[in-house]
Amino acid sequence: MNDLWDSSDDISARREAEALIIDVDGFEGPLDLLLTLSRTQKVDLRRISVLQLAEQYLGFVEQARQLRIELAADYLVMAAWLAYLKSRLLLPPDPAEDGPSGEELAAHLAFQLERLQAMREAAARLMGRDQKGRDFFARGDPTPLAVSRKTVFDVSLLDLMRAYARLRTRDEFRPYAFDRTDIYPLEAALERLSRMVPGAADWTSLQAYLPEGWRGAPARKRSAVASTFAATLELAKQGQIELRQSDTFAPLHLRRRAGQ
Amino acid sequence: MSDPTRADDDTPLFPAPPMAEQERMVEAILFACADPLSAAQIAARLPHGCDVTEALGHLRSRYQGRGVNLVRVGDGYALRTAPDLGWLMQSERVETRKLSRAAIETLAIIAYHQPVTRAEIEEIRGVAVSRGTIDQLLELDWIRLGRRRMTPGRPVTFVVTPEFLDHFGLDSARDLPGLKELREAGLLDSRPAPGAIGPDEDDIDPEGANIAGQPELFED
Amino acid sequence: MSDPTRADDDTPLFPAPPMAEQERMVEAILFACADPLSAAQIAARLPHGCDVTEALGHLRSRYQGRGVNLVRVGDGYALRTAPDLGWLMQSERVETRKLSRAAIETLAIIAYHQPVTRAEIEEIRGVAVSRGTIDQLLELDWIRLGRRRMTPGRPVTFVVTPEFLDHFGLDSARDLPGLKELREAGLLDSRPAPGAIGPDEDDIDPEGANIAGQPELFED
Repeated sequence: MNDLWDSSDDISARREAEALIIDVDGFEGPLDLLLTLSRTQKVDLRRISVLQLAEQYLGFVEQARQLRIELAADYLVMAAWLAYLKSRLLLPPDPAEDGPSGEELAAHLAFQLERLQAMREAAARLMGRDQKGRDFFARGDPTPLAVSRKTVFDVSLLDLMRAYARLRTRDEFRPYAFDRTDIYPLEAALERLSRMVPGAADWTSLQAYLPEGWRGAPARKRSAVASTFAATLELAKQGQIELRQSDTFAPLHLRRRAGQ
Repeated sequence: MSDPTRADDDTPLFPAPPMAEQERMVEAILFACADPLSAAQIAARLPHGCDVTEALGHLRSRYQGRGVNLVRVGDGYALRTAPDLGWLMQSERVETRKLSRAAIETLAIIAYHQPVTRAEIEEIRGVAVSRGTIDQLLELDWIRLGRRRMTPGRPVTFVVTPEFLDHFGLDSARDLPGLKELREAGLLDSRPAPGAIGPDEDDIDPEGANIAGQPELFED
Repeated sequence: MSDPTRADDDTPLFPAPPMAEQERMVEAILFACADPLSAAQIAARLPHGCDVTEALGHLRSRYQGRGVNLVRVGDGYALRTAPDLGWLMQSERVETRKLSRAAIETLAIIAYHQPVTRAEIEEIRGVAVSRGTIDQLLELDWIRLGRRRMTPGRPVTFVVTPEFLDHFGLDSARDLPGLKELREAGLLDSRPAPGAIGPDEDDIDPEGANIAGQPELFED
């Protein structure tokens, strides 16, 4: 009975080995290949014979070479490393040589294989879990969150007061002369004086020609004097009147030009 | 008489699941499905022998008064958020913008001079007031129409609203500071023109009277 | 101490709605949303003073054993159909692109070893990780970039996302199947090859801390 099972195992093992060769492209690197080879030992990965595994791997590479199967470089690097490991495991340790022992290297390889195997199982368990959209489902018709836009205007009481203040004092910035009530315009003086010239046969003080209401308050009088004086200059230039002043700052006199 | 909502149970291979289980199934289907399903469509998904109508009835009462309800949509059924909770699915995105200078000035004039006509606003601003500016202020609920003026053409007037007072933290429009106070607060950088007889108080006071004698401002 | 799941109720303007009403509201919000929402996100939509944690607790028991369940996903909550009823939703099934063996293994390594660098993934698998594999996982939104390692070259690390947890129905990365056993067996240790200069030793946190103390996984 046992023999029967053993022989069938042999067959499946041989088949597996053949499959390994043919499917070499299907391996995810030398570690994956090593993991697959380690299964033929049919022991827990913790009790695996790394030496045997190294031999299996080297045998595989040799077979591949005979079948003229091109192996990727990393498979060959692994083969070289395993050959070295094998020698470290078989030969008595060289006291002169530094570095890790063969056993340490072997233990690490076993750890790597076990870890890879563990990750593979974890991946399988993960994928075996209930998955969203396959085994459980989210709401099929989610209500999108309605976003309403609200505009808030950033305006403070201060802004409001400033705006009002700006408006109410805008006139104060304007240089409009006619807003000022104490100005006697040149045009008015000229017009008034022109009207009075025909009656001015004798020398008369400029003061006499100042308009009513502009002779009292100093500001008003100043303005009236200035405008009237300017008007006399203009009329003198036109040849309508003559001007006379006896001394600097003395009163100014005017009369109609003789012959006019 | 065949009932399309009932899978044919003449010769059931397996007994139908218990009603509680049928209810769970209908619940899951309606939850996951994007569209309302008719009773027949639900039945088609359930094991044979299920009574969709009964399961729907149980489900409907189970969701009665909950945040989610079982509703009939056309000849289908669907789970929907309870109508009174629709506001939870709203989010407001607040955007802060500056108010245009024209709008601020117009608003200020209305606040200080209310009730004020458009023509009066234009006279104070010295430029025309665009319809858009008034509309914007109306929309913000900061101004509203006041009484018509008893003058030729009976122009409408504008007054500020309680919302305006609320926004600007005022108890009443009377609380708005006068020009004199603005000046004292350094908000006016210009000095009064030489010779000008302090127009401030004169200007402001009548407005104060306007507001005081304007009962319509806070009506309704 | 502020509890982000509780709207601040120091000086509530209005009393919080009754708990039954809060539960309805949370139910409606979770029902409307396809993605998990954190307690804080839910609280943000509720009136002030609501106790989201308590409402979620009530809701969870209410949906216990129903066709739809309240599940925890990372630090979020979501309503999902009961896993045993998946077969009813054939037509809702989303066919995901079949993942390559490399992608599945890479995903598992990231989930169990996170945060993990590409070099570490390659060390575990014994083979180079193709750009396409990482891209595919990033595109599925199952992994994302974590913090850079504070080692020469400052390599980026990869961590899994809340979407990963949601997809695989995991409460948190701590609930990955077999995590405890793997850790106890030392299979999540970063064990440098003997003789190799191990720059990794210092910078890889003890793997317990990798996951439990991975704040970036659940941040924001």
